[in-house]
Amino acid sequence: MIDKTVGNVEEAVAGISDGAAVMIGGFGTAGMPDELIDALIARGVGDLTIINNNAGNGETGVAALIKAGRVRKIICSFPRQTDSHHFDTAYRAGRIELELVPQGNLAARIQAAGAGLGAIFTPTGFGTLLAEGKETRNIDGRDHVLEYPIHADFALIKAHKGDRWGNLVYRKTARNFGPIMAMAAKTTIAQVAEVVPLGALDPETVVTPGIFVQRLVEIGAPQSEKRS
Amino acid sequence: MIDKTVGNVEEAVAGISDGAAVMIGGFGTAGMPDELIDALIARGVGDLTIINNNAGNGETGVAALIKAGRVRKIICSFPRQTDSHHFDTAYRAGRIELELVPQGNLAARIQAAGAGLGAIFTPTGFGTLLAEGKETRNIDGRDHVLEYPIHADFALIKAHKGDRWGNLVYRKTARNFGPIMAMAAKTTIAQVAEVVPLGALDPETVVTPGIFVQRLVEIGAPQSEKRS
Amino acid sequence: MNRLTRDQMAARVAQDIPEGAYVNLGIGLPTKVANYLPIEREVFLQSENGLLGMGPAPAAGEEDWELINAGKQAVTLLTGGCFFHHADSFAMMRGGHLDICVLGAFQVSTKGDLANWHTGEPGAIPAVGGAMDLAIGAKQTFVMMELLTKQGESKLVEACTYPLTGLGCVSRVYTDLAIFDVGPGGAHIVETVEGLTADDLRALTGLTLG
Amino acid sequence: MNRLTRDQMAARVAQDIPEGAYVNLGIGLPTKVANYLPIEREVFLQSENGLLGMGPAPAAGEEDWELINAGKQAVTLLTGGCFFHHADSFAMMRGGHLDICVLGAFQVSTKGDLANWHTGEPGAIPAVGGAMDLAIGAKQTFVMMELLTKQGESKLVEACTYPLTGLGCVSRVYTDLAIFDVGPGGAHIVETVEGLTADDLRALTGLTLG
Repeated sequence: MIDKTVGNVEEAVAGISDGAAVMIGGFGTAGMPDELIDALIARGVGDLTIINNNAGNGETGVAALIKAGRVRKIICSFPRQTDSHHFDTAYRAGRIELELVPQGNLAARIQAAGAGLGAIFTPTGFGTLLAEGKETRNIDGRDHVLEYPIHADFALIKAHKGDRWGNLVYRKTARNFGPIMAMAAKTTIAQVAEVVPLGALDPETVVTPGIFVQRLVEIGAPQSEKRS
Repeated sequence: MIDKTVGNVEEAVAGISDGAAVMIGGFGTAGMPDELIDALIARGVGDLTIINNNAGNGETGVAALIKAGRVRKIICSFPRQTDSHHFDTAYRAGRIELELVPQGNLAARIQAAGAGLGAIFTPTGFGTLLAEGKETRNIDGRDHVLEYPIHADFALIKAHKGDRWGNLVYRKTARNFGPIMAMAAKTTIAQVAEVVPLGALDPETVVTPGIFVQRLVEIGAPQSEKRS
Repeated sequence: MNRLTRDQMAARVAQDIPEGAYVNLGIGLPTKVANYLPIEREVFLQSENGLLGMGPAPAAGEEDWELINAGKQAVTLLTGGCFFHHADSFAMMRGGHLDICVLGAFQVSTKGDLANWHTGEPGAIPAVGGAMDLAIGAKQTFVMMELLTKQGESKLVEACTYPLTGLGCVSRVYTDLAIFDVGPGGAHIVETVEGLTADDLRALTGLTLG
Repeated sequence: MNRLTRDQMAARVAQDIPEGAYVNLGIGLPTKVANYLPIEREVFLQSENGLLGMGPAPAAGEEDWELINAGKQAVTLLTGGCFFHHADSFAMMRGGHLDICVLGAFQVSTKGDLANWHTGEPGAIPAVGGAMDLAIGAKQTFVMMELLTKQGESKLVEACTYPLTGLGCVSRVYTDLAIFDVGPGGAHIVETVEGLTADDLRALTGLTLG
């Protein structure tokens, strides 16, 4: 019998090692898998490349990971926010490398990785600083930039419910990057509010099929919901 | 008040004219919008370019459209089947042009059109007859073929339920190409078994958001289900 | 001369958004446009973090922090709205499915180039978010901004000096003093506030305005 | 010599599919493999027309023609299975998420090239379906075929003469006479049926077999 659920967050993040590329779901704090990140911090690994939309908010989640000095590089679209002080400090001190990617290209590159495409021509960013040095091409009268997929060793995501096969559903706008990161990482680890019995999720409404999820762990009352 | 529902199939296919590129959902007969196709035949337009996975089965749907002599070109992955005699006849008589596309590239090219990408490098088909003359590139040690998006003027699809804003849900494997064709066509026309009141579809489980659907028509008991 | 307040600007933009339009309102000033869309006019607001059919802010105490907009403010979902993931959301945008996108700007050129993501100052931490996707994705991109900086310099310019967000992507610019159509043919005045002439605008901006 | 029947071949392939594997079984002979997966072994069958967790055929009269497999036969969905659209389905495949794909073939080369979509005969109407995606997508591609044609020619060849489906994509070939590993290092015999030696196979195929 296949059961992808694990008993605690320590088991969930087992195997993540120094230098890993780790996708982390969430847009701001919505969909941020705080408990998995805390476990990653407790695990003590560093030199990580993090792929997330932002570069941390306040004191939790990705911000805590940066504060703890575990992040060598971050690939994101929107690092600078009113509450991104841990990133700001690390960045100004030259302790963290930043690859800034327009949000739609970030999503498309993650999706391309999950779908096994080699590269995509996207119109976004053409003619801007963020396309400097990149291959471009005019296709059907429109200028495009060639962008490559973003793969990762691990994805840490937050979903609403999951079953032992790894099927997931999400909640409202906490869905955001979860489904595409699950497809793009070699090992996807999901924290869910509830593990439900096989068959409890309607097969028509599963958002992430279990094939994209390797481990899941139930977190009854996530920090991000307590904060709200 | 926005109401995308129309009263009958004639209204649904209004505006489709000679020479149009028309995507038609369905994999075999599952998801085939037979009633919309019948209305298209009745409309009397021809010289159409049809994008579908197959080239018609038996006497209904795309097969009927081909039999009626309305199709100039078909873009599909799997034309030759035991019951594709109308296509076979037209093809052997030189009355229909065939662009054969591997099924995954067909899906990816339709999705790329909907997503506004200029082109994609895909590994599928490299080194085969179907990639002859196409640009190729080795990316990260893997050979790829450059493939372009497939756009269409219209998409005719079959969904299970829809509401007046055009939100759709599908039924089982009749989903197939519906969601991506809806995104790739300028005008998407859906036939649904039932039009439900706004709010009756769970916002978490809508598969095709209404933005991708311009018209929908209720067909109580579709032919394809009667056949079963 | 009756300079428009920011709320008046938002109300003016709202006038030009027809029923049935699919619209993304950028962070900041554009967000105010939602307040001036009449309730009886069905307009579909998209937020790039994965929702279509965005409703107004919830009552205090009713916030659900998993139901937010791109500015990370708590919002609601209208009956008939729905959720989707980030790739589908940006496909919606990049694929030309939105009718109108309304953005703020540092500068817009008379040809429709947009600069709204980065001041280019040394030491500034750049953050682009969805700006570049929004700029080029919708069928029409509107900009809302004050026409002049605090120093009195025109933000409608011959050529942007700030780093670009997108090339030739803006079609219309709503300001506190006038509305302009911009594009390959240069900038044209659509309307001005009471008491302001086309020549006044030419003097303020230093531009050839049609 | 105990030539395997098609059912015995299917049973032999099934032995090599471990619990938890995500597997696509091609149309025709590979479909039979499902019949030999023990019920207690949880294996996830994918069908490229948009389902994962495919179950056996329904009882006669219980068919739902909107629940079919890639061969357009009526199937069922296991508890825990789910549906998705075609682009997601082929992302699953092309993205390397499937562990094993089992395909039929006209020819396989010792380097692992596959020919299974087109005879190349003049006048034949070509149809590729998902063959090219399946061939290159899974972590491992297995082929099932009779080793020899009716004319006694080996279908395991030095180089395919039929039009290719994919280059270097096959890792293992299950036949009625032997199992081979194929790849950059050429073909190696994994096992043979009782009474058949490696030299017999070399004679039958005309190949250098490791």
